[in-house]
Parts: sequence; structure tokens; C-alpha cells
Amino acid sequence: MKFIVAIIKPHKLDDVREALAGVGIEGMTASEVKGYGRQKGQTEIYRGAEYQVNFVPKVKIEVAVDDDVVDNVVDAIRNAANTEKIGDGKIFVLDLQSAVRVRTGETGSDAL
Amino acid sequence: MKFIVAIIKPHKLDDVREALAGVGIEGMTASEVKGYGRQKGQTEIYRGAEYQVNFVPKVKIEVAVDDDVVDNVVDAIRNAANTEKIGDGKIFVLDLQSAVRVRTGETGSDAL
Amino acid sequence: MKFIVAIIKPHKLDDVREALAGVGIEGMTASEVKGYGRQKGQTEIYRGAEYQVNFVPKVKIEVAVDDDVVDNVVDAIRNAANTEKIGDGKIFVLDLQSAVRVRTGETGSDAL
Amino acid sequence: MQGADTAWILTSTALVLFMTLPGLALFYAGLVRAQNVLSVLMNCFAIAATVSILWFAVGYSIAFGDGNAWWGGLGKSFLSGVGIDSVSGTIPETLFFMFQMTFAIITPALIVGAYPERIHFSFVVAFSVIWVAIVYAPVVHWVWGGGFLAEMGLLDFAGGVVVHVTAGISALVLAMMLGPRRGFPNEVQPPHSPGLTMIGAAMLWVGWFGFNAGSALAADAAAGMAMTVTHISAAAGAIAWSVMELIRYRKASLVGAVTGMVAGLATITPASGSVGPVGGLVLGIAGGVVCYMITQAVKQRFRIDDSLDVFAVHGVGGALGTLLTAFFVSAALGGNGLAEGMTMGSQLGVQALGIVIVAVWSGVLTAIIATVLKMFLTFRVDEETEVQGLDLSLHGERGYHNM
Amino acid sequence: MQGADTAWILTSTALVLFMTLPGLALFYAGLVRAQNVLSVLMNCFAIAATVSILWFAVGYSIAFGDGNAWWGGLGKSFLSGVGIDSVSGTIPETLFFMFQMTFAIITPALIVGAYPERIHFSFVVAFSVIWVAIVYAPVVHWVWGGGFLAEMGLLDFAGGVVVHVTAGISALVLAMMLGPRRGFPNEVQPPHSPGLTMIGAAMLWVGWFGFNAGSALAADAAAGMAMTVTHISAAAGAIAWSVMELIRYRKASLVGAVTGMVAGLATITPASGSVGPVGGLVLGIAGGVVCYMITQAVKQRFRIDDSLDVFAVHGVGGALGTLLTAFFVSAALGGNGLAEGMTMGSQLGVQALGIVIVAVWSGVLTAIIATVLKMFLTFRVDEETEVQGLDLSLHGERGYHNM
Amino acid sequence: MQGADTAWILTSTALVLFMTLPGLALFYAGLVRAQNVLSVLMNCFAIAATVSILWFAVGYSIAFGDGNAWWGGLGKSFLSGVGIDSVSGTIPETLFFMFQMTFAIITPALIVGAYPERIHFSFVVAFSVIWVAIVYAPVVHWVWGGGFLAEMGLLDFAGGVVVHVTAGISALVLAMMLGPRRGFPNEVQPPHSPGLTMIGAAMLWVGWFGFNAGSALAADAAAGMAMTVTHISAAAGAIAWSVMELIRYRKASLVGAVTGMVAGLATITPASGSVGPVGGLVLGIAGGVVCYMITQAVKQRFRIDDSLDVFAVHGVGGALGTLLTAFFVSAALGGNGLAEGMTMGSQLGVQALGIVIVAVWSGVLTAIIATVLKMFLTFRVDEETEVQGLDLSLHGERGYHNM
Ligand SMILES: Nc1ncnc2c1ncn2[C@@H]1O[C@H](COP(=O)(O)OP(=O)(O)O)[C@@H](O)[C@H]1O
Ligand SMILES: Nc1ncnc2c1ncn2[C@@H]1O[C@H](COP(=O)(O)OP(=O)(O)O)[C@@H](O)[C@H]1O
Ligand SMILES: Nc1ncnc2c1ncn2[C@@H]1O[C@H](COP(=O)(O)OP(=O)(O)O)[C@@H](O)[C@H]1O
Repeated sequence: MKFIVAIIKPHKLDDVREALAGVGIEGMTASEVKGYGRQKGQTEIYRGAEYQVNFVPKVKIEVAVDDDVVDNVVDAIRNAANTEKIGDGKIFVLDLQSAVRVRTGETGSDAL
Repeated sequence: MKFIVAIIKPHKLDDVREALAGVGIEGMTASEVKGYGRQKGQTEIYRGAEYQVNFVPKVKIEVAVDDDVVDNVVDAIRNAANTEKIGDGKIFVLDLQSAVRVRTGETGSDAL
Repeated sequence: MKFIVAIIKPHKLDDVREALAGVGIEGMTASEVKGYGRQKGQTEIYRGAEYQVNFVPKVKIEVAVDDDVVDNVVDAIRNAANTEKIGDGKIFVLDLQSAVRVRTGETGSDAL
Repeated sequence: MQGADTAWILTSTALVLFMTLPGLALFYAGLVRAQNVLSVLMNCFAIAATVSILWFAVGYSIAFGDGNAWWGGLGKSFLSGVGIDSVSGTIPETLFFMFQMTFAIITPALIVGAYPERIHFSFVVAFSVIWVAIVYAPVVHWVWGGGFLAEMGLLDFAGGVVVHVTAGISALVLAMMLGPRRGFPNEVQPPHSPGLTMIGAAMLWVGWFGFNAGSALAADAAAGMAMTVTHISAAAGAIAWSVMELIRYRKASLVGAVTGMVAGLATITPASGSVGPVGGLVLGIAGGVVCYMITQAVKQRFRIDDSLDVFAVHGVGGALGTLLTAFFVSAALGGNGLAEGMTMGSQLGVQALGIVIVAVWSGVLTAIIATVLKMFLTFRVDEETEVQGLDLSLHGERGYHNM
Repeated sequence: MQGADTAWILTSTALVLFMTLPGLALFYAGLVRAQNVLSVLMNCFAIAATVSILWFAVGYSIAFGDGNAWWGGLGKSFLSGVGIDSVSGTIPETLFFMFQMTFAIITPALIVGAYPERIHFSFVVAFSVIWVAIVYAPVVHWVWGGGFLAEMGLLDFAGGVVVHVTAGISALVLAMMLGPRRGFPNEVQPPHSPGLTMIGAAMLWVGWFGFNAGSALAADAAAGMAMTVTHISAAAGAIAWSVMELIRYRKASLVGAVTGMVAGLATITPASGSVGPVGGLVLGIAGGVVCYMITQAVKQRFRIDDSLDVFAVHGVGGALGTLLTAFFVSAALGGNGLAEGMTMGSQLGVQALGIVIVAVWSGVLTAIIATVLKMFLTFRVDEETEVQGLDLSLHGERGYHNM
Repeated sequence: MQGADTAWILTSTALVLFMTLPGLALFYAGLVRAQNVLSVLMNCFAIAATVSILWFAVGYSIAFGDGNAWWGGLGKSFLSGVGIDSVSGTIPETLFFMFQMTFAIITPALIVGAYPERIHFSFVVAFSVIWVAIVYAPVVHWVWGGGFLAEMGLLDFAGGVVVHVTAGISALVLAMMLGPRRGFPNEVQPPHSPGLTMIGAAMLWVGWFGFNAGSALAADAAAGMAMTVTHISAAAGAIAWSVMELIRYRKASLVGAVTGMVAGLATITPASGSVGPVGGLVLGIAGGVVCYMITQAVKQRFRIDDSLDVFAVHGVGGALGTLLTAFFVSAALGGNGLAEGMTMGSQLGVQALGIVIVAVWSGVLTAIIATVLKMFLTFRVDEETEVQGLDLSLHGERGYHNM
């Protein structure tokens, strides 16, 4: 199994969720994060003092999947999250050694 | 070492923290996340417009542990987080290659 | 490639960001988390009722890097985040199997 | 000059300004996305500031200058001729000017609910100022400045037509011209802070005492009765809306209850100087039920993104109350009694005619003003700005900072 | 009729409504979990709306109708017989009705602090409306409507007994019947927004000027003195509570300071028409210290989850102030002087008797009303709902949206 | 005694207290880091409570006791000799005492903006109380208590010198003595909640009607005109500041607009009893532009961390308005006319002299008080506390709870 971590633009969350459903993924975990990278944040100005905002709001999606669907999932996320603009984000794939469903104790793929 | 990522119901955080202490784990990192899965969110209704809430509030716990205690830790989390209801969450185990304690520079198990 | 997860004190975020830039890392993802460990939180008191705060605010930094710079990155984070006080945090290094840049589809090191 | 009346109108002026700042601003700000909270507050605040100067420059003169049945002229521009000792009725004219100014501020501010989250700030300011001068001030003159609607015998004590119909119709027109928010109707985001909305609504309720009871322009029995019917109608409106929700969803929401309260208040406004307590009860219930249904219709049936329901709540409520006044003014129904030679029927005709004339006037002129302004100013922000939210893009600020 | 008195009571009515909406609502909302913030606001708002109609229907009549020493009867139901020209003292009766209504609104709203985060919304509404009719309105009649407590010579200028004792005792009884919040006392969550609580407290302080100084029902010297002693007592209460905290924890908290302020205000309320500035100072200090200690006792010693300390702050403060009035009313201590033929002792007896009678009346009837209502309505939500929070489950809304 | 005047001053007192609680407290709280929001609210609240008692004990007596041209003495300490029937002008003296108390509260509260996020709470309380007794109360006596500045003919209707210059100068001195926030000027954090700041600013605008129009101490034509010029100046100040931002950044911010409004209000304050509407317009514009430029200068050029710009907005605005009064009081410019035998020049001299005397007095004494207090109390918190934020460390509370 793999543990996929994707950083996307916040307003793309629903599109990605739907795209994942499209490839049969019915579970995921999302969180608000701040991203730093090529895309620069806008400056905020209060009473003439400028504040360079280095971090821009992003959403992180974590999804555990079976090995055989990894590529579909990555593609699905990519297509759904892509706006062809800087800051669209990244997809990281880590190895997942085991998974357990708290409620039932099921392990491995059954836990997803 | 292993890097354990657990998604649980928010009000179970303290129980899980205590359960981990029970198996000798004195450190962890928690964060607020939103979960999508079998458990569906309730709809919100404002002035007759219905908003389907796809994501439900969850808490993510990240804990780095030694290989030998992984199973105890997973069980401890499972037992503490379990309410036998849909949405209790998942436990994911990833491989952890190295760990460093910022303050002392200790590495490996000593860093935990 | 490696996926580095660092837990640091919130006010150290900018220092760490600059330190990373110093070793050529121009991208990272940060998020607010709550930490539990040796450093204990202060108690809050409302109308004579005391609330032990177990979790203290921390910032989590996630950064994907090439294998060859891992050590520099870890050191950079350590030095920047270090205040020699309990609670300075941890740095965890996980293996990263693949990375994709959403916008371009570039993979591997090019995606970082 | 009457000290007691002056004391109450000084207070009422503060109360009505409080309705807009921060009342209405919060009521609206809670209903939008977190990324637009400041832009909504800024719209209301900027309107208050700029319209105040406009009212001082020409608005008051157009509304209350001598002149003819159609407008008051420019004789009182910049309060020329209005000295510290000038009196209007039993209060200083400067105070009457101020009291009326607070109405001139809140009316265009009501329209803010039609276009949030996508309109450009400069358009908001330009439109509001021009609108007050061209649309609002003349209507004030017609109804309260001794103009032709007053002569016709239109009953509009505190602004059902003057405030709510003008704002409601103009809001609807602007919303249609501007187009819906991205994702409307199915994917717009829920109100980011119903609590802010409740705080604003509570301030509106309290401030409305100054709006309606203050419109008696005296600390007398009429003010007491106006306060009474206003309060009862607000309560009844809140309950009526909540009951509608309970029937349909088995849940009563906070946003719904406070919206019903506003509907009840908009409905009683024109009637608050004419009807009795039972009239207030009936108008409140009617306002809550009717505005609830229209709110659904505008958004779901007609797919018009009058985002915060200005037309459905204010426009409809104000018009409904204006019509019902024709009945509940009658002594038989506990009111102050119909005017000499008026029947319920004839009064109803006058009320209806007044509504139609003002609605057409507001709608047509709003369309013209917006069309012209669009040639010079950005009307709607680009999609990226809309997605990111207006606070950061247009004002360089963020509503909530955490890290 | 007196224009000046009318002007001030019109203002006071707005101020006292402001105390509940949004004042008290915010004061309480800040003290609960984020998942229950809307339910607390909704409780207060729904009480305001429904009690207003109840007061109009029968409450006012029971309280101020002619009738006997026990209740006012139903003669003035729906304000029948009360016209625009009816006068009460020196102000329009409609205004007196409205001023008193704002008291009828805030009293049951105070009880909201006893049962948040676990009670069912429909129970709150039903209980509050019935409670005002059966418990509150009669007590108003006894004390302010010329009833038997008034005849006994009970001194309760603005509602120490009428408002605070009735609400405080009923809160305690309801809290005991409902049972504590899940995790009480050691694992309940801290106030989610002390800032909201401070905003609400500040509004209570300001609004209390209308509550106490307005109770003079005139813009006169009595109003000026009432405002003075009220303010001094509020300040003294805040300081006293903070000093208690400093002694025990070496830290003074915002929540503590504002709670002490409310304690000082509740304590001065019954005395605000009788005592002088020094009396205000003493009552404020006494209120702050005593309420602080009782707050600890109720929760820690007696393990009663009167969640937001309604009994300890309002009930105890109101009773304490009512008793102390017997001393500080005396001219010797700077007060207006004891009534003809009264000694401190005899007055103290009257005050104590009044408190006991009203406390028993409120406690017993509250128990009966709740017991009966439980047969028809859900009293307490199920555990899952309590865990998730009431906002989403009962109202279909969320207080704070981020993503 | 005049009932109408009493009614209005009762109201004004409530309005001015409302300016501080919660108005100013929110205005400031929104501008700091989330970890210091409660400490700022607590500073304002604690000042309100403790200064109230100080004012009752000696402040009022020093300011308004009989006595000489320099101070009022201690004859009226604890309101001795001031009974319920004592009258001051046309209102009860207790009420005049209360109205003035609200000024004594807000003045030291303004200074809170100079030292947030790093000062120790106990220092704030001790300094504020002593400052009101030693710095503020005497100045009040000089200007409004028949002291020597009054005899000189200084025009300061509502406190440009008494309130804004004293607070502004003292703020600047304290800020310099305390030193800047960690990371100033480049790494301090942005305002955590501009929305809170706007809510507070809106309350300040509304409350300022009580501040300026209330300073007429009567419900008369002067009050009406004061309210008018106050409102126009506030609006003009907001617009002027926003235009400056638009020119420089092509964006108008909410924080900027409300800051300009406060600048306009501070500027009109001393003039609000002397000038006409056009004067109000000019003063507002002047205040907005000048305060904007000084704000930049103090922080960027002089590197003084007067964190929330108390000196630049209040001190400068108040002084500017005091000077401009010399011109716009003249009938030629629409004012009430210069005093017998005064020319614009001579009046300007008086105004300038008054400012200088009070500025020096405030600055020197503030430095002395702070220097002495530093020997006994912690002035500034240690770095770790500053980093973590004052809410948790000094008050044991957190402003926002999520998990
Ligand atoms: N090396 C990295 N490790 C972790 N997250 C990264 C890294 N580089 C970028 N990110 C995340 O991806 C987001 C987008 O990256 P950015 O360079 O701004 O644009 P793009 O994705 O188009 O290259 C960043 O905001 C950050 O959250
Ligand atoms: N494939 C997945 N990857 C990551 N997180 C998941 C995945 N599936 C579920 N989750 C997380 O686990 C939570 C619970 O899952 P859900 O299917 O709702 O119930 P259950 O755990 O009982 O199967 C979800 O809310 C989500 O946060
Ligand atoms: N085993 C662990 N797994 C994950 N995170 C941990 C672990 N131990 C500590 N942490 C994180 O590191 C932070 C600092 O740890 P702590 O023990 O308080 O101080 P120190 O880093 O000096 O040892 C904690 O607040 C927590 O967020």
C-alpha cells in the first residue's frame, strides 16, 4: 500500500474528492496547511506597514491506497488539481507498511 | 523506527493520549483534520439552501515509535479510539528512517 | 528522495524557512499542530476551575528533498529551530518514493 | 424647540447609525466566506463615510429643500442657510439633518447584500453615492419632504417604501446584472460565521427602535406605540420564520430566526406609526412567512443570486407592510384610523401605487446607473480574485490570522 | 405625560434589550465549547422572541393588571384597554409595557447559563415561556405591581429579587434536574472565546444603566444616583473578584474580572434606588467576594453543574444586595433613609422574608414545570449529540467555518 | 434641573462608557497578535474598573472641586457633599460626575495602544490609576474646572487637549521607555483580526456622539451642531486616509479607513462646540491626511514602536484640531464666532500655549511616574513570555480554543 500526500489549492478540494471517487477511492483526510514555494503570497499592508506573506493557504490531502491503483490516483489528483498556474502543488507518494481500521480491526487493504 | 499516523474522532484524543502513556509513549503530535469516508457529514441549512458537508472533523495523531512497540501502540490506539461506530478512523504505519531531537541532537530512539 | 517532517516551536518558522533557503530549499509546507511531550502546557484557570493544557502549540514543517541534501537540511532545521529549551521539537526523516508537480507533471527531483 | 424631543432624536440618530455600523455590517459579514468578511465590512463602512459627505453636499437638500413636488432643489446644499438655531419641527434642523442622514446611510448599505464576494470595491462606492443622490433622495422628498406621494396620502411612517422598496428593487437589479457567485447555487459556501450575523441582527433589533420610534420625531405616545409594534413584529417575524423551518426541516436555525426578525422589522417599518399592537403581531407573522417563501423562490426557482436576500427580505417585507398598513391603520383593527375620506380600499390603492412608482423608479435608474458606471469602472472582479477572496486582493488584508 | 422621562425610558428600553441581545448572549456564548456557541446564542434569541409574545399575550397583564395582591389578572391581555394615549406614571403605558418586557426577556435568558451544551432546544423555549407566565410575572406583580411584597415594604428597586433571585434559584434547580455536562467537573472544556464573553460583559455594564437608572422611570436625580451607585458597584465587583484570583493564583483573568463585574451589578440592582455611592462601593466588594466563593462551592464542593454560574453570581448577588439594602438605605450610611417606622432590623426581616418566599416559589414551580415538560419533550440530548455539539445537531449550523 | 438635559446626558454617559467597553478595547484587540487579544481587552477593562474607583475617591474632586486655578482640592473626595439633590448646571451632579468619569476612563485606556504585547499587566493598572490622579485630573481642572487654561480662553469643547493630547504624549513617552516589540519594525505580526478593529471603530463612531454632543451638557441646538460636525469630520477623516492609501498602494484597507475615521474624530473633538459643518469637513480631511503622514513617520522614520499609533492619531489629531479651532470658530468660516476681543491670531496663540503646557506636563510626569514605578513593578515581560503571548502567561487564558 502507498500513502499519498498531495498539496493542492484550497478551492480544488471538491474537484479532487470527486476525481478520487471516480477512481474508486472513497476515503481521504484533508487539512489546511500553508505553503511556501515558487508562488509568492501577496503583501498585506496595515497603516503603511507592509507584511510580506511568505506562506499561501493550501490544502493537504492524505490518502492511503493499494499499490495497483497508485498511478490512477496520482493522475486523478493531478488532473483535478491542475489549473496550469504556479502553486498548483505537489503529490508525494510514500510507502505504507500497514493500515488498521479502528472500528473493526481489519488490516491491510480491507482497512481502507 | 515507525511513524504512526492515526485518524480518530476528536473527543477521543485524551483517551488515546492516556492509552499511549500506558504503553510508555510520552510524546506525540496532534492536529485538526477533516475526514471523508463512510461516515457522512450532516447537511447544514441556511435560509433554505442546503449545504452537504462532505468532510467531518477528525483529529490526526502522529507518533514516532521504536519497532518493538509498534504493535502495542497500534493496539493501544485502537482500543482507546474505538466506539464501534462508523468513522472511528484508521491507523497507518509508515517506516521511519531517522529521528533527531532538535534540542540535543540525539538521534534514533533516543530522540523520541 | 526523502520526506522530512519537523516539529518546531511556532516562532521559529521564519528562521527555519530562511535556513532552508540557505541550503537551497525553496519549497515547504507548514501547518499548525499541537504537541505533547516533555514540555508541559500551562494550566488555564476560569472561575476557579483549572484546565490542564496537555498540548502546546507547535508548527509542523514538511519538506521533500533529494537524498544528497538530507543531512544539510536536517542540520539547517536543527540549528535554526534550536533554543536549547525543552520543547524545541523533532525532525523525522521518511523515505519518499516519488513526487509529482501538479502543474507540469514533472516527477522526481524536478518536481521539488 | 423641545428639549425632550431633541434628547430622544439625538439618541435615535446614534441608534440608527449603530444599525449600519456595526449592525448591518456584521449581519452581512457573517453570511459570506471568511475570505470576504473584510470586504463586506468595508463596503458598509465606506458607504457610511462617502454617503455622509454626499448627503451633506446635496442629498439633504434634494430631499428636504423647498422646491417642488418632485425634488427639493439644491438650495440647502452643504447646509447653506441651516444655522445652529434653525429648527425643524420641535428639534434643531442640524439634528433632523443628522437623523435623516443615518437613513441615507443604511439604505444603500442594505444593497451590499446583493453583490458581495464578487463585485469590485470602487464600483460599490461610486454606485452607492450616485444612487443616494439620484434614486434615494428624490424618493425621500416625495414621501417625507412634502412631495407628490405625500400629497397622495401614502402612509410610510419609517421607510417601508423609502428605504426597503428602493433598496430591495435596486438590489435585485444589480444582482441580475452582476451575475451569480461562482458555483451558485449548488456550490457556494455556507455562512462562515452565523454568530457574527446574530450579533449584527441583535444590533439591528435594538437600533430599529431609533429607526421607527425615532421617526415620531418626538418623545411622545406615538414613539411609545411605534416601539411597541416594532418589537412585537420583530418577535413574531422571528417565530414565523422558525416555524417554517421547523415544518420543513424539523430544525430551527439561528440564521433563520434572525432573518425572520429582520423580515418582521422591515414589514412593520412603514406601518409603525399607524397600527396597533395586534397589527404589529399580524404584520410580523405575515412578514416572516412571506419573506421566507420569496427567499426560496428568488434563489431556487429564479436562480437569481441576490446573495444575502435583500430583495426577498427587505423589498418584499417593506412592500408587504406598506400594503397591510392600509388595513391595520383602521381603528377597527386597532390602528390610528384612516385619514379623512379614505377607505381601506382607497388607501390600499394609494399604497400600491406608491410601491409601483418607487419600484419602477428604483429599478430603472439602478439599471441605468450601473450600465453607465460599467463603462468606467470594473464591475466584477476576475475569477482568480473571486476564488482567492476579495479581502486580500482588493484591500490587502486578511480577516483571520492564525500562523 | 413627561417628555423628558419618556425620552429616557425609550432609551432605557433599548439599553435593556441590548443587555440580552447581544450582551448576555455573547457573555454566555464565549464560555461554552465552540460546537455549542450558536445554540447558546439561539437560546437567548428564541427566548427574546417567544417571551415577547407571551408578555404581550398575558405576562404584562398578570404582572401589572389591576387585580389583587397575588396577581394582576388577565384584564390587560394583548394590551386590551391600553391605547396610544394610556399613561403610566409620567410615560406612555405602551412604553412602560415595553420597558418591563425587556426585563421579562432577560430574566429567563439568565437561566440559559444553567443548562447549556446538553439541553434540548425545544425544552428551552417551552420552559422559558411557561416560566415567565407562571413564575416570573406573579413575582413582578408582588413586588412592582402593588402586590403583597410591595405592601410588606420590600425594597427591590430594579430586580434583585424579581430578576436575580428568581433566575438564580430556577437555574440551580434546572441544573440539578438536568445533570452535569459529560466530563464534569474535571474534563469539561474551557471557555472557547473569553473575548466574546468580555464583549458581552461590556454590553451588560452599559445596558445596566438602562436597567437600574431606567428603573427610576424618570430622567431625574434618582436616575443619576442609580447610575452612579451601579457603576461604582460594577467596578468594585470586578476588582474584588480579581483580587481573590490574585491571592489564589497570582494571576487576574479577564473572565474573572468580568464575572466580578456582573456580580457587582447583580448585587447593586435591588439597592440602586436606595443607597448612596459608598453603599455602592461596599455592595460591589461584597458581591465580588461572596459570589467568587459561592461559585467555587457550587461546582467544586456540591458538584452541581450550574454551568455558567447563574445561581452563584445572579442568585447570590441579588439576594446579598437585597439584604444589604436594609442597612445601606439608612441615611446614616448615605442612603435615602429607611421608610417611615422601619428600623434596619425590621427592614432586614422584610428583605429576608421576600427572598425566602420568592426563592421557594421559584424553586418549587421550576421543579414542577420541568417535571411536567419532561413528559412531553426531550429534556437532555443523547450523548452522541452532546459530544458532537448542539449547533450542528439541533440547528443544522456550524459556528465557525474554515475549510 | 432640566429633565431633557438629564435624559440626554444619562444617554451620553452610557455612550461614552460604550466607547471604551467594548469599543476601544475591540479596536485595539484586533490589531495585536492572537496570543495577546485578551491582555489588551483586560488592560482596557481593568483600567475602566480601577480608574472608576480612583475617580470616585479623588479624581473628580481634583478636577471639579472648588479650590484654585491649579487644582480642585480633595473636598469632594468620595463625593462627600454631593447628595442626590446636588445639581451641576441643569443636571444632577451625580450624573455630571458619571459623565466625566467616562472621560477619565477612556483617556488612560487610549494609552493602551502604546505598549501592548510586551508590558506587564500590574504596571498597566498601577500606572493608569496614578496617571489619572496626577496627570489627567489636574488638566481637566485647568480646562473644564475653571482653572487657568479656561481663564486664558482655551477652546477645548470635548477634550482635544484634555483627552487626546494628554494620552497621545504619554503614550509616546511610555513607548520610548518600554522599547519596541520583539522584531519591530520588520518582523512584528499583522493585526490578527481587522474585523474586531472595525467593530470597535464603529462603536467609537457611535459613542463619540455622546462624547462630543454630550459635552454640550444639554439636549439643545449646540448638541445638534456638535453631533453634525462630529459625524462629518469622522466621514471626511475616513475618506482622506483611504485616499492617501489609494494614492500610495492603489488599495484602500479597512484598517486604514477606520483609523482615518478615528483621526477625524480626534481632530474635531476640541472644535465640536465651536465650528460649523464646513469646519467639520475641513478638520476631518486635515486630520486624516496629517495623522496618516505622522503615523508613517513615527514608526518608519523615528522607529518608535507606539504600537497602535496613539500619538500619531490621537495626540496629533487632538492638537491639530485644537489649533484649527482658532480659525474655524470665526463666524466668517461658519463657526460660533470668536470670543469677545479675540482675533484668530490671539486665539491661535492661546490654543498653542495650551497644547504646549499640557504636552510638557503630560510627558514629564509620565516619565517620572514610569521611572518610579519601574523600581517596584515589572515594566516589561521577559522575552519568552513575549514570544508565547501575554494571554496565557499573565492571565492564564487563551483567546481562541479550537481543539
Ligand atoms: N520541497 C517541498 N516539500 C514539501 N512541500 C512543497 C515543496 N515544494 C513545494 N511544496 C508545496 O507545494 C506548493 C506549491 O509549490 P510552488 O513551488 O508554489 O508551485 P508549483 O507547485 O507550481 O511548483 C507550495 O505552496 C508548498 O506547499
Ligand atoms: N483511504 C484513506 N486514506 C486516508 N484517510 C482515510 C482513508 N479512508 C478513511 N480515512 C480517514 O478515516 C476516517 C474514518 O473513515 P470512515 O470510512 O468514515 O469510517 P471507518 O473508519 O469506520 O471506516 C475518515 O474520516 C478519514 O479521515
Ligand atoms: N514520539 C513522538 N512522535 C511524534 N512527535 C513527537 C514525539 N515526541 C515528541 N513529539 C513532538 O515534539 C515536540 C517536542 O517534544 P518534547 O518532548 O516536548 O521536547 P523535546 O523536543 O525537547 O524533547 C512535542 O510537543 C511533540 O509535538
